[in-house]
Amino acid sequence: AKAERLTVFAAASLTDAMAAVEAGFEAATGHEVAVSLAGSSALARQIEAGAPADVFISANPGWMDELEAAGRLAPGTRVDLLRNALVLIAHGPGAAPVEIGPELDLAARLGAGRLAMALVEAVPAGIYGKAALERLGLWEDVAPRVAQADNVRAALALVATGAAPYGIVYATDARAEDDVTAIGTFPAETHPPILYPAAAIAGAEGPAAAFLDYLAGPEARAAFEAEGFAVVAD
Amino acid sequence: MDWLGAEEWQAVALSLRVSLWATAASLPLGLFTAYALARWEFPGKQIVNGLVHLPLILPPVVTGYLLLLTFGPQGPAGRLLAEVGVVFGFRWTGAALAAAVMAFPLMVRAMRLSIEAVDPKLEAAGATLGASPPWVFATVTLPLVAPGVLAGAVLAFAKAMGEFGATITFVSNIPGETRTIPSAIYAFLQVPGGEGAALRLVAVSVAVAMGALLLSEWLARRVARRVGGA
Amino acid sequence: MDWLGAEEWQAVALSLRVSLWATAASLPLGLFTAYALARWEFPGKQIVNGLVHLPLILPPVVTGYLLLLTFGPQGPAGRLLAEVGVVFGFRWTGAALAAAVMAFPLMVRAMRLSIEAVDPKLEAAGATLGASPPWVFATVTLPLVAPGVLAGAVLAFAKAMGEFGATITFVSNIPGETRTIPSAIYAFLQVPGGEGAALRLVAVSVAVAMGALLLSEWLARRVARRVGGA
Amino acid sequence: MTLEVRLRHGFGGFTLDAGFEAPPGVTVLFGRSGSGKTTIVNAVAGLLRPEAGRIALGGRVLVDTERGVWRPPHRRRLGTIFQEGRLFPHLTVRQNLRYGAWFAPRGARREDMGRVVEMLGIGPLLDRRPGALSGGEKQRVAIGRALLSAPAAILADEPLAALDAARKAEILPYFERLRDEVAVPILYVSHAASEVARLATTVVALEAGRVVATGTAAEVLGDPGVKPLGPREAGAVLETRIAAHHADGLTELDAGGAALFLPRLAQEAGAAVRVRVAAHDVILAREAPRGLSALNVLPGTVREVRAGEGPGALVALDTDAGRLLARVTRRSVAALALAPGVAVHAIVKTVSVAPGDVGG
Amino acid sequence: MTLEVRLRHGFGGFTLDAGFEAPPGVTVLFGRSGSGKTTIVNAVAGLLRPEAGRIALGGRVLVDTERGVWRPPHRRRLGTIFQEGRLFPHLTVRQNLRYGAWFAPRGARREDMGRVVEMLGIGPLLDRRPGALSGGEKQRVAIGRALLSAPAAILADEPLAALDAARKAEILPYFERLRDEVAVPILYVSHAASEVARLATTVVALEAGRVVATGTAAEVLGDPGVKPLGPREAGAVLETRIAAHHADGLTELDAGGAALFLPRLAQEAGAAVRVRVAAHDVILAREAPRGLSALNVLPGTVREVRAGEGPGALVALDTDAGRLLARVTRRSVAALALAPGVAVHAIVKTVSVAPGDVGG
Ligand SMILES: Nc1ncnc2c1ncn2[C@@H]1O[C@H](COP(=O)(O)OP(=O)(O)OP(=O)(O)O)[C@@H](O)[C@H]1O
Ligand SMILES: Nc1ncnc2c1ncn2[C@@H]1O[C@H](COP(=O)(O)OP(=O)(O)OP(=O)(O)O)[C@@H](O)[C@H]1O
Ligand SMILES: [Mg+2]
Ligand SMILES: [Mg+2]
Repeated sequence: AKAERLTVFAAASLTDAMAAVEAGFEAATGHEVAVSLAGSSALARQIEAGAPADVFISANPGWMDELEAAGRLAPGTRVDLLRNALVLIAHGPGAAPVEIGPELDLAARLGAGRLAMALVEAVPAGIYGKAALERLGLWEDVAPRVAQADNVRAALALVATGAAPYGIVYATDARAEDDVTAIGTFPAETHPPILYPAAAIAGAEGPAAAFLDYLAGPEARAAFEAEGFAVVAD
Repeated sequence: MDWLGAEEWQAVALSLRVSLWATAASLPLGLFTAYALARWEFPGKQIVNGLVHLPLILPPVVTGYLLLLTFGPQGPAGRLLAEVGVVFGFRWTGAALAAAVMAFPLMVRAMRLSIEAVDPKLEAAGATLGASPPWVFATVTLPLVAPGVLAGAVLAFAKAMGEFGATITFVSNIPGETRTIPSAIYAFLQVPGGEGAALRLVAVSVAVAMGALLLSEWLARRVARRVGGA
Repeated sequence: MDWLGAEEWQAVALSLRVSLWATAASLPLGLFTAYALARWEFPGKQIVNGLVHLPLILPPVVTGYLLLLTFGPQGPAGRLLAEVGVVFGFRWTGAALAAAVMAFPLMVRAMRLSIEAVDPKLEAAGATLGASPPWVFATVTLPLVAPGVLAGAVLAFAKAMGEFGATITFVSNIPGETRTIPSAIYAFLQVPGGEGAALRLVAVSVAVAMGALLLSEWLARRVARRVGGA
Repeated sequence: MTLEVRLRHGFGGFTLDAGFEAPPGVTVLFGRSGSGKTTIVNAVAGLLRPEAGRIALGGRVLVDTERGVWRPPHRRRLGTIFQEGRLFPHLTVRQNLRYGAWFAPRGARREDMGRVVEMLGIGPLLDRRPGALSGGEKQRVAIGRALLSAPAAILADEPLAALDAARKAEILPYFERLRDEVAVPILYVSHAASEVARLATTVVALEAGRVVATGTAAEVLGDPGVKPLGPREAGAVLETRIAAHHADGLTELDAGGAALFLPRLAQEAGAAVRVRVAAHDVILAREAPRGLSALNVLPGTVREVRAGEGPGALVALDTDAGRLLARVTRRSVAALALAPGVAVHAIVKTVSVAPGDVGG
Repeated sequence: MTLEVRLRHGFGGFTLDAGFEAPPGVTVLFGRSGSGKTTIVNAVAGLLRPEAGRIALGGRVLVDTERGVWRPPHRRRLGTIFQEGRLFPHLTVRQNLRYGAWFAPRGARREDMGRVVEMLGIGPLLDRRPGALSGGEKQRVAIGRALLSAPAAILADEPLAALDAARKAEILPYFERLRDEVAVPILYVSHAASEVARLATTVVALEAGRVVATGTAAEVLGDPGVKPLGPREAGAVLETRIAAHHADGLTELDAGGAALFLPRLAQEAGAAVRVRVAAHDVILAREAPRGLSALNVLPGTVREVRAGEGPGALVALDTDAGRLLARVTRRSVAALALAPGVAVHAIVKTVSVAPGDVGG
């Protein structure tokens, strides 16, 4: 097939993985891929406003639902692509692991410090984190100590710089940061599944389908797993 | 009024407090810096000039991050200031600091342009009448640059009302403490269907800033009329 | 240079192009607006003044969103302009539009302050010598406000180099088309270990903007020396 | 071309309500500080919109508030010399001088730049900027700028006040030449009676915004009732003709048959010359004086003696040369028994006709 | 208190290199436009740092470039009247006038505001702002502002140039009073010989940045070699004493035994009065004239006859009243056979002693 240009809108937390996927797909197919990385909300709104996107990978199923309801997705192309886990992190390397459960003394550990999270009502990582804490019965106690960042990376930075002693972020974020330690993973049943859905946009032509296929393939899986994501098997 | 919830009104009150403090507290330093850049020659002048403009050039997130590293609870300046009881991290004071830093280039530039337009001959006349340099500044320069100071202050206030990136990165978003109007708006815009609430906050924010703007225009016009004659 | 990858250099080139265009293209309108606000009385003046300041007051995300709604592919202005072949949505031109809009209040305010400082008696002298208002503007006002125009332009350029929120919201972050330096920095900061690359881009951005700043200071000084005498 | 001015305008405490006609030649506006001279100049130049009035220049209506006519300043082409200079600080002196020429209509009569520059003594300043000029240098450049703009009329607001006597003496003839050769009307604000006498075709005396006297220089300067003039400024103006130039450097004038001697004048024999004789420079004698260094002795008859407020009196006398005014003390009036009809001799020192008071 | 000034400073094409002493009283700086007068005033006021020089006021060193002394302007307390006014546009006239008093040292001699305001005729302007004042009004306020700042010395740069003759006549006595009563040194820039003669204790004549003559008013004004003066400005200065005030409004002066009559002066009988008699106002006669309106006839002897460039000559004569100068034509020199030793009568019209030329 003739080399075509494909525009992919992807949540910014996928930056590195998408770089690998893009290179692999281009090498494999000869198509040219441009990946626009921004917050899921911004990307979704742009797609609603007629952005020339062919594929959308969201970090927030809610926005994908929104687009689906608005008829902006190519029917039948939506898949849940990736799964992530939520971890409790502490400042500094080599912090002692804890057992995450209803008896976790998180409020006491925080003391006067802050628990860094993403916006608990707006950003998925914050929403999931709040849900998990509520489920564990910890939310009431820690709520006044929560510092909400505009995204997970900013929450991570708060812990990494020591501004906040603890934080709740995705496992993928905690992995590569030397100044934080993931001291526990929230059990998957404490929060809604953390899913990254992908879909082709209505009216997308050419290699969009091929790209979605590639995302489900082994090379992409390797790239995602290298960054700490779990790939949803279908 | 019930078209804004209690939390939103809290954000409005907080934004007002943060912006007013950011403007008021940076005014003296802004004026001093503007004067120094307009009138003095000193080594490193262009470095100071560059530093003043830095927040304009850097993406706000970077500025916020630098503030976090310096003035955060673990930052060198943050720790030092904590000793004397001044805490910026996760406090509304930090939001004010972020807003002030982001607004500083605008404030300084407006004041500097006004100061450069003052005829040094008038200042010299003040000196021959016995006024020492600080007095000349207070009695001649300052009244003549009043429109520029006002312009600088209102620009800074408007910018402070709209500042988001550096603020949330530095002091995050704690309801009642650091959740300013822009932070609240951002949160609303992150969820599908939040546009309505965001719009209401935008309206409040615009109304407040426009009020300040109109007030400043009216004041500047009064000053201009006085200087112009009659 | 190999400490920045090809994609990053692309972002640098794009940022330069976007910022230069944003500055250059908004200069005439900025100057006109500044002149009108400084010298004319007209109905709705305060509304124009408020509109000019709006991008300062609104969180950048909101400005970006409004641009998307207006100038996006489905927006009324966007569709109208598309008819005549001008497309802003998801193009570098849109990034320039966003940067220009965000920088506009700074540019206008600097120019306006300078224009207000020009003695109308000199303009009147020009008129008595036969110069019509446009000629008076070109031969008397404009040369006298050159430092303010420069200041406005360099502020706008610096702001454009740092603009992020409105740009990414309006035209997304498409490599080679709308991925400016700040957007690239944002992407780097969203993943673990991206800080190094982000820092290098910050350095380039700061260097460029500082260069522009120094150049403008040097030019302004030359102009001032000429006006001052000798 | 006549400039007709009729104006009414109020500023807070001050009201201007003046009307006059400025016929071809120089019309001098004369009045105390704050009497409204600059206000009139501004209104004529188009820099002030009067509340009511009409200004016309040779049939071209510049302003008529009743008919709603308003011609903007750049379409009036009035070369204006401002009291405060108003040079363009960003242009060199040369560029300032050339500024008006850029906008002059094609074919307008143009002054020669070199000539003006030389007359004003600003040659060495041409490449400098106004910022560092001295007060007098600035004013000279301002004069040059207005003259070189090919104006249809000239408005000069105290153009020579900042200049020393020698420089004034160099520049005045130029205004005379403009008046005579070029025939542009000149509206000229001045405090100095010598400038008035020398230049004025018409004098308009202002007091507190109102015209208190208008007329020829001779009429107004000879009228002791015109207050702005002060006692030193009264004087008569004689119309004379050059009779001969003598070898010893004197010029003999024919004043209605009587001879008057002056230091050498530049004009040709036969030329008409106006001479102002200040009242305080005339000495009266009952007998013809002898052995006196004063060369000009004019016999005449006292016409009127008007006692002033102080110890002085103003004596008007008719001579062959024309009406003369003499300011003497009341004591002398008594001692010489001066009264209408008495025959006297008026003694005028040659050199007491000030150089500024002789005009062609 | 003497002001000592020694300065060297260059601007591009212009070099100032001047030194003079200004003893108590008024020192008038006299010179053509661009000769460096304002530059000197600025250096004394502390607004210009001279390349080299020393300025001291009564032992207090203001500048000494050799010893590195530099006293900033606000610690000099020199009430400065600028050529261009420089009023504070944001203050009312009243606030402008009071400005200097805020900073005056406690216990400094203060002028009475009401008195100064009245003298300057600025009472109706007090609540206005400078922006809309006329040129002369501005300058009057500037004079008042400097006078009211309780200065240790006054620097006045052409303070009266923008004013009409009548206003000048009102303000000049005030400077005289300052000179005499308050004994602050006054450095006064002026072009007008009458101001010079009336006020000057010392005259410093400048030409192109260099001092070409210094001395008393009598010495410098009587020196026909001083160029900036021009031919009209030569004149002698007589030291006299008031003998009596007469009922007809005349004041009789005793000039070394000879009597001189002037319009009524304000001073008490017995007061010393300096009178300037301009050379062109003196008529010479071989015989004692009779039946003349001129009251002042002084017998004397010709001391020197100096022919000028034109048709004129300057005759110096010794009278009982002192040295007089008379400007006559060469023709008269021949006709009257004027030569050293010849006895003559000098005729001076009462009123030809200009009001500006009489000082206490
Ligand atoms: N800053 C400057 N740079 C260059 N030349 C200057 C500067 N200031 C003054 N001059 C020149 O120095 C000379 C003396 O100027 P100054 O102002 O002292 O003259 P002045 O005697 O006061 O003249 P005027 O009677 O016209 O006011 C002038 O030729 C002027 O152009
Ligand atoms: N814009 C203004 N507002 C109020 N009063 C004004 C304004 N302009 C002038 N005046 C007043 O009007 C009067 C006349 O002013 P004008 O400038 O015409 O005087 P002038 O005759 O030129 O005096 P001078 O010889 O001092 O220059 C003055 O009393 C002045 O204060
Ligand atoms: Mg005037
Ligand atoms: Mg001067």
